[in-house]
Amino acid sequence: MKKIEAIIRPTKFEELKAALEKIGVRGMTVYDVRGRGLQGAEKQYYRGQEHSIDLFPKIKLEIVCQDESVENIISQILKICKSGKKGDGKIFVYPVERIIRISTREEGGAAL
Amino acid sequence: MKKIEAIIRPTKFEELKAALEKIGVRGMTVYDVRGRGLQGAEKQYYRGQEHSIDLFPKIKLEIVCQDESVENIISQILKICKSGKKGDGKIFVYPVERIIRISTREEGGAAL
Amino acid sequence: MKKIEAIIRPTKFEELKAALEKIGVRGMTVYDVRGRGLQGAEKQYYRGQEHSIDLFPKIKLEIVCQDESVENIISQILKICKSGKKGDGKIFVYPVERIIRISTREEGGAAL
Amino acid sequence: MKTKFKWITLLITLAISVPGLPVMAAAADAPAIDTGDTAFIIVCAALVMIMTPGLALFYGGMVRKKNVLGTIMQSFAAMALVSVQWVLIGYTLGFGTDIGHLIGNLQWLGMSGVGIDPNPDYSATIPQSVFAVFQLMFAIITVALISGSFAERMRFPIFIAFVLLWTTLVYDPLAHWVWGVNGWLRNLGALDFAGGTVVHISSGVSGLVACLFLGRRREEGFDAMMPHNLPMTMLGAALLWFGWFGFNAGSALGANGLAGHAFLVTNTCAAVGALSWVGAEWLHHGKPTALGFASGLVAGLVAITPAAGFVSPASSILMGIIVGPLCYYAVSHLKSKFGYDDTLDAFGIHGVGGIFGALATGVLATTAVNPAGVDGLLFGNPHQLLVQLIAVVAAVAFAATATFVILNVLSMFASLRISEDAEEIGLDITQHGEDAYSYMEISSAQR
Amino acid sequence: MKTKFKWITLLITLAISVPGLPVMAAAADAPAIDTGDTAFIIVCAALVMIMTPGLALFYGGMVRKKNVLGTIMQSFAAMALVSVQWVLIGYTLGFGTDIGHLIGNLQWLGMSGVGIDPNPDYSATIPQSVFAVFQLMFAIITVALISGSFAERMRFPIFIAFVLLWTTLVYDPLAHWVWGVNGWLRNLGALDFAGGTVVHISSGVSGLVACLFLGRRREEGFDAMMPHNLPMTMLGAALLWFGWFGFNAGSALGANGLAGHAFLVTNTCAAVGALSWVGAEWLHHGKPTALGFASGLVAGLVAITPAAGFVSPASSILMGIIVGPLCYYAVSHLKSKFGYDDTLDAFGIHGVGGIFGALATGVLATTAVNPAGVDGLLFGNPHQLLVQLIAVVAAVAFAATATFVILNVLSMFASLRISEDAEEIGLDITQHGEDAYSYMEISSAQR
Amino acid sequence: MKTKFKWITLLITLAISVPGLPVMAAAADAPAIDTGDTAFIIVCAALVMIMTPGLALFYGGMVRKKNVLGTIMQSFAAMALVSVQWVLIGYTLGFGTDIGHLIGNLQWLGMSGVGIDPNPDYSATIPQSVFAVFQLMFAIITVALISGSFAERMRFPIFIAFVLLWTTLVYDPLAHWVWGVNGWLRNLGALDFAGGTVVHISSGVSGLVACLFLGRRREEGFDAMMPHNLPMTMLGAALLWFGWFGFNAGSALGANGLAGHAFLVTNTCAAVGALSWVGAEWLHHGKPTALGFASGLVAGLVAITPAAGFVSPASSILMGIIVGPLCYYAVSHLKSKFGYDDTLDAFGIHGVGGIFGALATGVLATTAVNPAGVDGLLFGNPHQLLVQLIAVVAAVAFAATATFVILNVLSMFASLRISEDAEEIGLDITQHGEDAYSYMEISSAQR
Ligand SMILES: Nc1ncnc2c1ncn2[C@@H]1O[C@H](COP(=O)(O)OP(=O)(O)O)[C@@H](O)[C@H]1O
Ligand SMILES: Nc1ncnc2c1ncn2[C@@H]1O[C@H](COP(=O)(O)OP(=O)(O)O)[C@@H](O)[C@H]1O
Ligand SMILES: Nc1ncnc2c1ncn2[C@@H]1O[C@H](COP(=O)(O)OP(=O)(O)O)[C@@H](O)[C@H]1O
Repeated sequence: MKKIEAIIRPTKFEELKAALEKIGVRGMTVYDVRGRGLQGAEKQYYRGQEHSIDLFPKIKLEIVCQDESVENIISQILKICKSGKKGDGKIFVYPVERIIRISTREEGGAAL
Repeated sequence: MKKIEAIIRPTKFEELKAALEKIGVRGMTVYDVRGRGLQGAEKQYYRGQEHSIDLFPKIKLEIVCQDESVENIISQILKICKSGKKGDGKIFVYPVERIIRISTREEGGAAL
Repeated sequence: MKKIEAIIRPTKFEELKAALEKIGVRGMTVYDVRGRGLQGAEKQYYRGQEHSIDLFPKIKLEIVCQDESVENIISQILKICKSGKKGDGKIFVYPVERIIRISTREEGGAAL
Repeated sequence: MKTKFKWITLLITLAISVPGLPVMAAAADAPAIDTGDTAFIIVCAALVMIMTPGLALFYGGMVRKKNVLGTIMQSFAAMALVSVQWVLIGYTLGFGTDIGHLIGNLQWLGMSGVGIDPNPDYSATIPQSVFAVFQLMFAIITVALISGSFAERMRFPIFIAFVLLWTTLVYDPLAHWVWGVNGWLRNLGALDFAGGTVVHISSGVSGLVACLFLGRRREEGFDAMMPHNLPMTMLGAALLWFGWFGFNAGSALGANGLAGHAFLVTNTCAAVGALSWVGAEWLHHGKPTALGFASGLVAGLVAITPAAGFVSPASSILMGIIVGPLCYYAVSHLKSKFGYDDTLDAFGIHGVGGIFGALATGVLATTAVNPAGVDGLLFGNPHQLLVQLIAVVAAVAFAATATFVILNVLSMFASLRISEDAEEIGLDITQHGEDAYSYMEISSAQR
Repeated sequence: MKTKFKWITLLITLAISVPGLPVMAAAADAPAIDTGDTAFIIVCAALVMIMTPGLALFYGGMVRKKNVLGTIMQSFAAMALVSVQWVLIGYTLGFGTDIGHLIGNLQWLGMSGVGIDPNPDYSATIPQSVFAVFQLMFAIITVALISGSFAERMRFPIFIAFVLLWTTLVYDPLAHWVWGVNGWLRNLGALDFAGGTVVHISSGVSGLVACLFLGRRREEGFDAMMPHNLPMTMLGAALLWFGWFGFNAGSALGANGLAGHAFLVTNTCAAVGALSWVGAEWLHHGKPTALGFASGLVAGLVAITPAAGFVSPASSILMGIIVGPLCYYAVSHLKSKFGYDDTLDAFGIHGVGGIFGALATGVLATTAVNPAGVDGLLFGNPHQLLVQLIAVVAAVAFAATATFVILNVLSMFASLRISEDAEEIGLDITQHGEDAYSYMEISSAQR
Repeated sequence: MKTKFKWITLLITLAISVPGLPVMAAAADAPAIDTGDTAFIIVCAALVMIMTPGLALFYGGMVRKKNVLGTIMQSFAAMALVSVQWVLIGYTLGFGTDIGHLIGNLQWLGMSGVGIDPNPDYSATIPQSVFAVFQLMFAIITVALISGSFAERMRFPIFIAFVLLWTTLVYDPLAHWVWGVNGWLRNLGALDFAGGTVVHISSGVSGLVACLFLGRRREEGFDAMMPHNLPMTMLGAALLWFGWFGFNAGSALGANGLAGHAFLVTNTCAAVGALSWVGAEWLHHGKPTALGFASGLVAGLVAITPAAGFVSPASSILMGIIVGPLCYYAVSHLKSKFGYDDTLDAFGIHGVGGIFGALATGVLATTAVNPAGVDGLLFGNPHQLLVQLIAVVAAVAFAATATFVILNVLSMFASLRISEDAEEIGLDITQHGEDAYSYMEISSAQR
């Protein structure tokens, strides 16, 4: 089992959610985060003082899935979220040891 | 060392926190997240347009613990958070490689 | 590849961000979280009823990096965020299996 | 569709016939209208009007974020519903020619005949339409106040029905008893300058009955359920304070010395109430809270309401000193002792503060302040305290009984409370299909 | 720098010369000023003024959080820009001595000569300066209303230019046509008590043209784009309701029975509009929304605006019953049918509601309410409906054409819209360099 | 407990005795009260009252979210504390019969004798109680303004003591000097129509002294410390603008041409100040900010305050053009240059803007606007500028010295500042035991 974390532009989220639903991926957990990578800074002003904004609002999606689904999900994310510009985001994959569905106590694949 | 992530209903959080405290689990990090799984959608309206709400407010608890505490914690979570209805949430377990307490630089079990 | 998660005091964040930038660590994802550990509770009052606040606002930084950068980053975090008092926070290190930069489809080290 | 058209036809007929009445015909020989008084009461009506949105924010800030729109909507719905009810029937029930000392007749049904001529029974120097809208604003806020007691759990359709029934069956008669010419409490000599009994006792007590009838919130007792937005509550309190000047000073029904006096003692009692509440909690648990300040402020305003035209500045200070700790005790001790879930303390503040204010008026009233008033106990007239007590008991008994009956009848037709699931999800989504805030980047709604 | 100094010198000269005019010279032999009327209109001016911040919140709560300051700033900028334009030239264009029934002359340029003497052409009992500031507040809100149609996408410098051009080229002439002595629509006998045509039709229609001209928001159609803060919108609606009493009752220009009447029907129509909108959506999709309530409330206020001094309370109920569902239909069906992106429904509510109100005035007006008015269709005078229709058509045609020309001209000099990237990031950061909220612990800004 | 009872007994005695005074005895032979003027000033008092909650929001939006309640509470606490102080002693110190040109005597202690009779020394057509409450609202906001300078770091008990001492020892005398019959600055001929010197200079300068005395915030200099809620600040600015009409127009103390004129120039200068500030920052760093707009607006209002009854509309434009960039320079350059931590720029806006306004009044005042005023430098009377300068220097010196002494004395008894830990956690939790917002699902509080 793997956990895919995708950090994406908020404006792509609705489209990605719909695309994932089409390939049968419904379960996910979503976070409001701030992030920075190569994306350039915007400026902000307070009483004449300049401040640079170097953390941008991003959405992080977390999807736990079977090993074999990983490729498919990643390719959907790339398809929808890639504009080619800096700030498109990143995908990370992590190992998961155990999954339990609370409502049924099912474990492993059955719990997905 | 393991990390337990539990995504639960916000209304169960207080009770769970109290129950975990009783079994000596005090350290935790908590996130406001939105999630979806099997739970059905609510409807929302804006100027006559219908929108379905398919992401629900959830609370995510993250508890890093010794391998041997995992079972105990999971069973507490199941005890408190299981209503049997869709939307009760999920538990994930991940491997952790290293832990450091910043205030003392302690590492590993001592840092918990 | 590793993921470093540091849970720190919000007031240390700006300083840490600047320090990390100096050692060339720019990419990061940041979360608003609430946490508890050994830090003592504050009191809150509502219409004469006392409530104890036992979850404190914290900032969680997530930095994915090459294995060899881990030590350097951790030592920066310790340098800046350690006041020696309870509530300074924790650092966790996790294994990462895969990294992809969405904008270029680069993988692995190149994606950092 | 068909019945809808009938309705419209009916209304068109009304629209034709009503203005046929000589609304302004008598304009020429009307008693002298004073522009200063008229300007004053029109503006005061607007000031009292803004109190209900103020209340919506005061209450809205205190609930959890999933219930904020539902809470705000209760106040706003009261504004719209009572506005229509008042024009159709409420005003004439309250202020029409007396029937049996209990209720007004229907002479002003649909505002027919309520025009620019003053109604010297109530206000000789302003158009009756101005008097009517000024009084309307009092009717609105009264029923809105009650909603604080059963916040976070009533079904919206039930709330609508409750508002219409309560304002017609409780507020209108009570207003007539106390303020209507020949109303029995007025004849008895009960003093209620700006509505301590009519507005605050009635709403507070009805709130208590309603929250007992509906029962506690399901999450109550375990969750902390802290206010989700205290600055909103502070803004609401500020609008209440602001509008209350129209409420109390405007109750002089003219721009005169009595209005100025009422303004002064209103502000003073509000200020002292805020300080004395904060002082009480400071002594009790060591922290002077912002919500305590706002609550004490409102408690002070409630207490001075019946007294504003009758007591001296020094008395207003005294009343403020007492009412703060008194209401603080009610919300922090009485409530948990008796275990009722008066969510936002409509009873604890308006009920308790209103009863205190009505009785204190019987003690502290003095003709030195208002020759048209009477003296209270402290000025040699113990009888007045008795009269006030009778008025309080009558208002409490009537409001409690009627509210109980109304809720009982409603509960025969439908469930009053939202379901357990709905309580978890909140009023906003379940009753109104809306989410109050979208502060997150994640939009939970989908096109 | 040099030119800046010239400016300042020029202004100093003005500062010297203007007061040299006998602004108050005639104080002694001025027609009698009534303190009650004056108090009333000054306060009404303040009430109308607070409507525009109310609008800022009403609109601001509906946009996404990244655009809230940009949206609020459009209303605030309108306040400042029109305040200056009005003093310099707007007032005299609107209310100066008539030229060709189309526009006022420049007699009151820079407010010279506008002092304590009443201008009996418009208001014989209050200082002309009071009349001028009261009217100013109407000019402000009109142009601010338009901003709802193109919210979330106009560049701020363009907005500034648009406001100045539109208020001068559209509002001022239109105000003169309808209200100015010898204005052609006034001469024709068009009824517009408080600005249904001048304020609401003009702004609503201009908004429609503007949103068509600018095109849809880029994210529109996919994203849900839900309101980010509905309690803010409710507060804004409350301030609009509150200030609207100054708008409509104040349009009686005195503290008299007509003002009282206007207050009463204004409140009634607002209440009924809110209920009928909520009722329509309840029937339609099953949920009575808070935003629907607020929208219906505003629709009711818009509809009654031209009629407030001419129709009976029963007629105001009828108007409210119709305008709610009508505007609901416009925003929920018409808009998606025709596919224009009238972001916050300035056209759907002010345009549609305003046109309805103007025509309904032609049907329901009655001299029984206001002997100085005229009868409408229902009271035997079909001619009045025709007159209202002409006024509506004229206002629609004029506002639409002029807005189109203004935007066309502006688009020759610069792009009207923000870039795609800027739309993603939001108006707040890109146009104003600010982030509305810092609720997170993480400060995204860095010193 | 025992001492508490003594207190209450004392107050009851007061309550008995005070109304015994013939407050209204002379009602019959009172000088003619004008209902229009009375209506106006009562409403203006309410308008000025709402300014302080407006200020609470204006300031509250600018601080970090952990300090918002603490900041709001400072303004609200000032309202309550000064309301009581004024009734007990403040009014009589400011407006009682002059003692040595420096202070009023105690004739109106506890408002005894302040009733419906006008006090022709100040206002011949309204009840003295109305004059007293109108003036009270000025006293409230003045001390609340100071809190902007030391926001986010003062202990609440110290703030309470500071308010009581400062309003008694600084505001009351200064009001007497400038406005009291026989006050030395009034005798000198200093012009201060609505409180430029008394309110703005005094508060701004005291703020500067206080923030220097307390020192910088500990986190300042590293963290960005951005405003947590700018829409809240905009709403606050709108309420300030709205209420300021009561402040300036009401200072005519009657509903007359002068009030209308003051309204006009107040609005104009506010508008121009907003535009010129925004223009200055646009030139400086390229972005017109919402906070800049709000700040410039307030700067314009501050500048016109002393001048509102004395200068022409053109002059008000000129003043607005200058004051925006001037105050912008003060907050963006002067502050960082001299390194004081005037958190919310009470000095930069009220101090600098107030001094500018007072001097500009000496330049631009003209009897063409107000025959009861005097001419300024530009109208051939350079002496007036000198008089204004003396008033400014006197106010600055007096306020600065007295504030320094007050803080010094207070610091002997207790620490003025919250601890370093408390600064990290915030005023809300540490001073008031409250969390302003619970927007998260996670409730941090536990039952
Ligand atoms: N090394 C990293 N560790 C954790 N998160 C990262 C890292 N690099 C980037 N991110 C996250 O990915 C988001 C997108 O990064 P982006 O600005 O697109 O840079 P890049 O172009 O390198 O992907 C960032 O906002 C941040 O949240
Ligand atoms: N595959 C998944 N990956 C990540 N998070 C998930 C996944 N499935 C469910 N979740 C999280 O668990 C929460 C509860 O899921 P729920 O609606 O109860 O579905 P189920 O009944 O399948 O557990 C969801 O709201 C979501 O946050
Ligand atoms: N066992 C744990 N699992 C997850 N997060 C933890 C754990 N212990 C502590 N934390 C996080 O670290 C933060 C800092 O902990 P802190 O109060 O400093 O305790 P300690 O002094 O033990 O480090 C906490 O607020 C919480 O977010």
